Amino acid sequence: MNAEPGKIDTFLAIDNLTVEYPLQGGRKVHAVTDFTAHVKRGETLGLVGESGCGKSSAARAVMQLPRPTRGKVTLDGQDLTGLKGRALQQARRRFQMIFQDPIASLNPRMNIRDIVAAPLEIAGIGTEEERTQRVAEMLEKVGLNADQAMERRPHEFSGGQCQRISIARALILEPDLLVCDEAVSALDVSVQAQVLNLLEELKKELGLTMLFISHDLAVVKHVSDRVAVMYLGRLCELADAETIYRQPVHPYTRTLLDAVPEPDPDAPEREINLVPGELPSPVNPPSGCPFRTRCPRASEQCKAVMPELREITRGHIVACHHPLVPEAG
Amino acid sequence: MRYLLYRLRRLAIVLAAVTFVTFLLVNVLPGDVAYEMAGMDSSEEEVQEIREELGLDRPVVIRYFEWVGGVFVGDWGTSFISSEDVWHAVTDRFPVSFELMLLAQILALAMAIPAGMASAFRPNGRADRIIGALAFASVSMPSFMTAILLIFVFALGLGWLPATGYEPLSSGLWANLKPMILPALSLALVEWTILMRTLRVEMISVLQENYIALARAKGMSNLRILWVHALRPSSFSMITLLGLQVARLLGGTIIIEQIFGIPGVGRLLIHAVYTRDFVVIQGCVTFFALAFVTANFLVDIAYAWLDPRVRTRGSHG
Amino acid sequence: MDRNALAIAMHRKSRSFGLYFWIPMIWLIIVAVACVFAPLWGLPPADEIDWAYIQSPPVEGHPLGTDNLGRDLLSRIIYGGRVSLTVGFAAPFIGVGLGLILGMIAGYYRGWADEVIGIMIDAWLAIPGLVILLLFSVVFGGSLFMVCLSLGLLFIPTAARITRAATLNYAGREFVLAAKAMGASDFRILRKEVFPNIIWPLIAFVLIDIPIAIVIEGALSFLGLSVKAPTPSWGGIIAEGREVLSTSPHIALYPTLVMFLTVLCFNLVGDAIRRRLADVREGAI
Amino acid sequence: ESHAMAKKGGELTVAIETDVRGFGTIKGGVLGQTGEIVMRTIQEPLLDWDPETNEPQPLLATEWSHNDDQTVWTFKLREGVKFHDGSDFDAEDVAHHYNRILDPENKSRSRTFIASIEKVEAVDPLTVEFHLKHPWQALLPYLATTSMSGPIPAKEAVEADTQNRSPVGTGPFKFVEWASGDRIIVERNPDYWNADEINLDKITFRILPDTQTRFASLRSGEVDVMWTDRGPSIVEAKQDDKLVTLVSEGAGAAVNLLNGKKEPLNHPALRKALAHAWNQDALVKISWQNTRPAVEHPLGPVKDCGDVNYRGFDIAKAKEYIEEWKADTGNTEVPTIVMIHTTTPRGRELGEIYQQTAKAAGIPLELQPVDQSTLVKRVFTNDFDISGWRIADGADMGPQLYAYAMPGSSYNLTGFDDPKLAEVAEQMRVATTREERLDLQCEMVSIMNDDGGILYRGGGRYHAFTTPRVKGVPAPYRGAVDVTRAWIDEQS
Amino acid sequence: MGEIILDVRNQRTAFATARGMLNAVDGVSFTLERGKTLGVVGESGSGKSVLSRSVMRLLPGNSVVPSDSKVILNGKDLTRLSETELRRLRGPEMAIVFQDPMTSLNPVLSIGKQIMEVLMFHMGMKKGPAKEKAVELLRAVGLPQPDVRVNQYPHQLSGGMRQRVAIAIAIACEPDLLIADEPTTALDVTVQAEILDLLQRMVKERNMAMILITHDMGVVAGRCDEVAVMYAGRIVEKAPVRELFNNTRMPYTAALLSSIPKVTDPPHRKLDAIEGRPPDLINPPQGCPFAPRCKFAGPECEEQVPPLEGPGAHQYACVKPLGEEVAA
Ligand SMILES: Nc1ncnc2c1ncn2[C@@H]1O[C@H](COP(=O)(O)OP(=O)(O)OP(=O)(O)O)[C@@H](O)[C@H]1O
Ligand SMILES: Nc1ncnc2c1ncn2[C@@H]1O[C@H](COP(=O)(O)OP(=O)(O)OP(=O)(O)O)[C@@H](O)[C@H]1O
Ligand SMILES: [Mg+2]
Ligand SMILES: [Mg+2]
Repeated sequence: MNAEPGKIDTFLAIDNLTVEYPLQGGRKVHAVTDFTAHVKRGETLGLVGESGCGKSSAARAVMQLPRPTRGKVTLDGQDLTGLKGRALQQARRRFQMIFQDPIASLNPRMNIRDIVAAPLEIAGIGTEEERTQRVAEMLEKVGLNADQAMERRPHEFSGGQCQRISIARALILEPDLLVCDEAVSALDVSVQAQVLNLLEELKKELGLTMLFISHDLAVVKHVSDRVAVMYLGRLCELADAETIYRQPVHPYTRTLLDAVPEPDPDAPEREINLVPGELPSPVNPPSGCPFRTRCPRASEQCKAVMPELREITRGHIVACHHPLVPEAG
Repeated sequence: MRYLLYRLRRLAIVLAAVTFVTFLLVNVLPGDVAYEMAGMDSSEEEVQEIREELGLDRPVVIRYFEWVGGVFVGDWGTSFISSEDVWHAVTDRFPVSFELMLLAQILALAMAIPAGMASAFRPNGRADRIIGALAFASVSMPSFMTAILLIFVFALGLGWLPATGYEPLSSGLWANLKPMILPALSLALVEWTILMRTLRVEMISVLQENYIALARAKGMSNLRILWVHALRPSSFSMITLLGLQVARLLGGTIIIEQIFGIPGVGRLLIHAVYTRDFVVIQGCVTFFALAFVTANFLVDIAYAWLDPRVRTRGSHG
Repeated sequence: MDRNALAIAMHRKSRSFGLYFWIPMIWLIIVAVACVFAPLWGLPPADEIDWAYIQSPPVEGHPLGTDNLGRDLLSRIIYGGRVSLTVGFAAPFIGVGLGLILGMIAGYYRGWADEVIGIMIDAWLAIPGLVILLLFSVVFGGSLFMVCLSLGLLFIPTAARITRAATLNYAGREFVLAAKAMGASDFRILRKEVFPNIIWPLIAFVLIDIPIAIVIEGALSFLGLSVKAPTPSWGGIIAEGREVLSTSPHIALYPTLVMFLTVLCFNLVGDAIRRRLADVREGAI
Repeated sequence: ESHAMAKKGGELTVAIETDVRGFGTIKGGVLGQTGEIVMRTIQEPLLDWDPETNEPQPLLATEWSHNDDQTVWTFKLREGVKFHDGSDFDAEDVAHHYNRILDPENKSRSRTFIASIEKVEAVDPLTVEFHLKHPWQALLPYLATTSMSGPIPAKEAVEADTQNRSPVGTGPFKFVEWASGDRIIVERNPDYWNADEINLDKITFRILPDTQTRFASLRSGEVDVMWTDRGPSIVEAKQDDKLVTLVSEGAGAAVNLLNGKKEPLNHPALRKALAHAWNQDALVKISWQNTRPAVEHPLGPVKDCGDVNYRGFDIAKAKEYIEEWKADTGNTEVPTIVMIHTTTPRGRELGEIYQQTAKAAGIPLELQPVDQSTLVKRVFTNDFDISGWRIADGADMGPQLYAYAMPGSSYNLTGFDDPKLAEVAEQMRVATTREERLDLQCEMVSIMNDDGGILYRGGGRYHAFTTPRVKGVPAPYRGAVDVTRAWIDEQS
Repeated sequence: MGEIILDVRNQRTAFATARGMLNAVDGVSFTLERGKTLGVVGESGSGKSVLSRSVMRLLPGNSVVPSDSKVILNGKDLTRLSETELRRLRGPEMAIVFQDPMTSLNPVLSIGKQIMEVLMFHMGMKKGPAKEKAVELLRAVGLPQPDVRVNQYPHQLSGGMRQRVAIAIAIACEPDLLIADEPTTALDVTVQAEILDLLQRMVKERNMAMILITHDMGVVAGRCDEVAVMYAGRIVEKAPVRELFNNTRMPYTAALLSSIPKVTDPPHRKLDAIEGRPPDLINPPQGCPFAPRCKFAGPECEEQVPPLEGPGAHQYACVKPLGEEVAA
């Protein structure tokens, strides 16, 4: 890899992550292929891409749920992919996850206290009372009234409140890394804003490092320091948030951005530059560049050679043979 | 294809397991066929001799493998009691039981499908409640009582149908069907309920699907929506159940055949159990298992027919 | 706005326990009390022959008459109910208990455990239930415990399948994934995350099975393969009564009626509870 | 109804209780009442037995004589009789049949009872000689039996090993088809030596094990003839004026065996107590609904034995014997005695009734339902205290009584060990007149009754029912219904 | 003024639930002209879908609609028609496209059958011509290889293709009114753009009227003539699209707009979240339903439900509309 940001302050290193799911008949779904990204302590890395491009698979591989097929995940110098049994269980305290469906990620049969206290209980921390105390603090921190919430069950809460509970549960062990897989996608805009604000606050307060996954470019931009764009299991482009939105160099990133409808009737009409056709299947990804089948700039080279990741400006990584040259000015 | 091979391999293992378990079970039955064969008027020594002659004194596992070996060359053994060839004994009677079960299933389906649809159309409506009450009443009656009542009413009382008996198909279709109606009905009256309720539950949820709303929005009539749009996607659980029910029906036929004097495998089996006729028990159970396994294989095929998602699997990534 | 009130009322009715629940429940309570406290009613012993009244229709001292052997029919029905109710409750619980364990293992661990359990279940299903019962009762026959156990075994496959499907469903849910992410052990996940969720469909299943177990026990008695003489059981009394159906119809009729009503009531009550459970499961209540 | 009125033609359906195991002399084992009904139509024995006069009649044998010490009997066979396969019936067939049964190697289940025959010789095609070990009055009755040893099969079919499932005989009907568990069909044998007497074209025997089913079939007209021994059905059928009832008396008895070879019933006082605690009348009334007689011996109506020491139901006496037992053994409590019975309703009833009466006498009985084959095994292996049992009906009860009574006989199930009894039994066996033989049988029964090891629970009486259109069916003889001469009268 | 195709007057739809009556749509009125698109936006549960189904008269059994609600389509009052008469209108006069393309097609019928069915029922076509027409329709909605696809089943198509099929079904009988209920919510942004373009093209080409339901302000901004904002079962603001965005009067609309993260915003900007959550429709608060969450609410807001009114085409239901406090 020629693109390796300064190693010293890398907190989470994802190297050549590959996730494959076996199918019947010996075929495989290539959900994630050779994904590499390094995240600094306290930084938020956004991950965007269309449905099925492997975002969740990548997130779960980072969480070791299950372990990736290949590749390495290093958290604060500790190689997670190498850990086993109790060691992994111990290490899990340091990285936690929030899921997409706020209701489904809470056990409907448990009350809120037990849900939020579960990580403490599993880790064997504190007495019953101490745990309850911690839970109460945590609930208050995510903006819920602990007295009212503790004994109730998840279905008595709205989606936004459930997501707050999830966040409380994820943060109760004071992890260093928080992986959010579509954490706000299921929420209404008004509530989504509440949760996004909460995440931002907590991140600052607790010094969290985050991997933030969403298909919504605007949301990702809102919380991320840097953004990675995925297509068909591969990384296309990675740069800091400002840059990638202002000046995308991968044709796919460009298309995505153009397709976002803006809540402004006076916004100029934008053409989406896509060769019509279907999203290829991750079972048989196209040869060469995976995007070439829909890319208006595709050439013979794209068909033959898989583009390497390269750093075109400092910290701006792209995998494309024909990147959009940044316009002057 | 690969899936088919997997299924077949699994079927083979299941059959092996079934036959072995039965073999074991049958061999721990107290009392033994040697006494049955020797009869009341023979001595203990004579019995022992018979036992040796039949090879009953050798280890079960060895006898099992001998039996399996025999089955593969078409030798299912010979009844200890009637010295009838087991393959013939079972295949003679199986079609009778099969016809009974098939008829029962058809009757049960004929009751369950319209009733289930009527119920699901307006859950908790009047039709649903009436059908529900009928359904509960009919499962609450053990099939042997239903059978006795049916005989009393339709055979002895009204004289519409024969009380008992069996006519082979060679005597004509109606002659064959006539004595089968009451027994099949006794079985169906118990079976239809669970089919109906399964269909009802699944159809209620299917009727809430978007594609049903779309069909309504297209202006399709209720009848067409129920039959064309909702029935097929609602019948998967019911079809699975049809397969599973084969096991229950096979059990049910044992009593029903007894009451209606139908010469099916059920009667053969119960007689064999009473007389410790190992080979026949073994043959019957093997056949039952084969029937069950085949029925469930057919269910798989029915799935493919009902659900294009299964049918066209593989034709698309 | 009449219609609204009506609509609400109808909706309420379908959600709360109405007459459809309470009338059958009352019958079941009567039957249960009658059976459980049978020795308190001063009935003649169920096996005592009244030589003066053989196959008698209802007379003084025998409110429901006597059976073939001149035993008090009421007493026999009540004592018979003890057998039916015991089997009706014990068998499904045994079956569901065992099925639960198998199903959870298969559904949670998948892979070869699933395969092996699947084959066991298929094989067990492929032997018709009555055949299993027949063989069991001939081998071990006679005791109430064995009847419960062998009948219970019949419920394993379905219970295991239901459990497996439910486990599969819940094991893929995000809250299970969340528990894994917290480092929870498999045992904890099964016990705390999966079990509380799948127990409801299984309870619903037990409710369906109670009447079924009663009916099957009846069939076994009918074939003379249930509890041993002189312990009465409903199916047994019916089988005996069947012989004299045209001369003394009451002998078969009363137990049939009691059995029918009881099974029907179990079905109705079970259904009502199941609806409630469905509400609970949907989180509506 | 005389045969003059008989109408030719027609088909008859007969309901039988169980499937036949087979018709082969060796493989088929014991025919049973059901098998005999079918067998009668296909094969014939040498002699016919007239139930009225209780004398033998010619059938395949036309005349017979014996030497002075009654050890060699010579039979002349009927001329021109052919088997269904066309072969001639001759002395060879008879000799082959009997010698096969008598050969111990073949383990024929009929051997025990005719073991007094030493050998059978064909003198010429129409003459056959029976050589006996000793004078034996039971020979003629046994030659007339329609159970397995009586009817003569074709030697060729026996040797070809086809006799068991497609029997060939000389009988009025030819075997057509046997659908196991369902039906056996026979059709008229046009070449029958007495073809004039045969009216029906075809008989279908339908196998309907369940009594209610059989009965329902008879009432709804699907079958024309049925046999049953179930009390309630008999009572009901007798009351039904749309059915014709046929009754006959027979020998044999249903019994309870008390195991005198084993604690605690090896004590005679306890056996006697149990004998007095047994209420035959109640069982006959309740279980048989008086469709069978209560009996004091199994010899049937052919003999009035007078007083045979029968121990009747008498709780007081039972209690006396218990006291005697207690005094004798020093025990204060009667131990629980296990009674095995079959899982059938009849078996259950038997146990339940005995349990109640024994309880009244202070004897605790525990019931253990087992199925038929377990019961047989346990009785033979001495693993029981009390068990239900049956002494089969026979044209002559001698051989059975002998087997039950002799010490050392495998059939001495109750453990009789009385030298007097053994002596009488030996005398009975070689008695030279029927009268003497029967007297000795009565004497045997008295000794056995006094011991209390065998308790009767109903003697032999047989019921069969037909629809009114069926004519020419005699009362069932020893349980077997003879439909060979039946005819159909559609007018009634 | 174009020809008025749809006139909804005081539509109220309530559901009988265990807890009581739930007023999902509460007095909604609007008109729609031929060739125009009305955007309906609102948060989840605000009654958008119920409104669309009320217009189609496709309501579930536990719904209650008072008799003073009227839906007039092409001059016919749908509330007065029998089920059979309605059935004849569904398809030829009004059609709907549902939100989730994955579940709105019948999985066991080929897509050809599902299109032909409408043609055969409403247009009395025979099988052959119906099939030809189906292929033609599939081509019109931009489905590649329509003659092959026509025999395929929904699971063999991607989400975007399924939505195209749903649109083909909707336009098969050339309806006058097309309702698209969140047609792109389940789709990726690139596909969303294509589908919206397609819908827009169809409406233009066939001169239909369309109601485009969405929760995405961005979607309505580009593609509607007029926008109605729903909150708690009511329309709280309705205006021509530019007017609505540029001159927002209703505080709810404004709050909604500002709580949306935008790609043009800088990262880590704090969003203006609306605190609290939408009201319980069974026990709605007194007065303006938005009042409990509204920054500007005063005691007068709780007095009564403000009616939807305003000058000209811009109407709003607020007693303290934005842009007026300065004047006051
Ligand atoms: N357990 C699995 N077995 C087989 N294939 C899987 C499995 N999980 C995911 N996939 C496939 O892997 C690919 C990537 O899936 P993934 O869930 O990571 O995508 P995603 O980007 O998160 O999509 P979405 O936005 O829809 O959540 C998809 O094609 C998906 O179908
Ligand atoms: N059949 C029904 N029974 C009871 N309540 C219902 C029913 N259908 C809808 N509702 C309720 O009506 C209200 C409006 O629902 P509706 O589906 O119209 O919302 P929506 O605006 O379309 O939301 P979304 O954006 O989630 O589709 C909701 O509170 C919903 O719970
Ligand atoms: Mg995902
Ligand atoms: Mg909606």
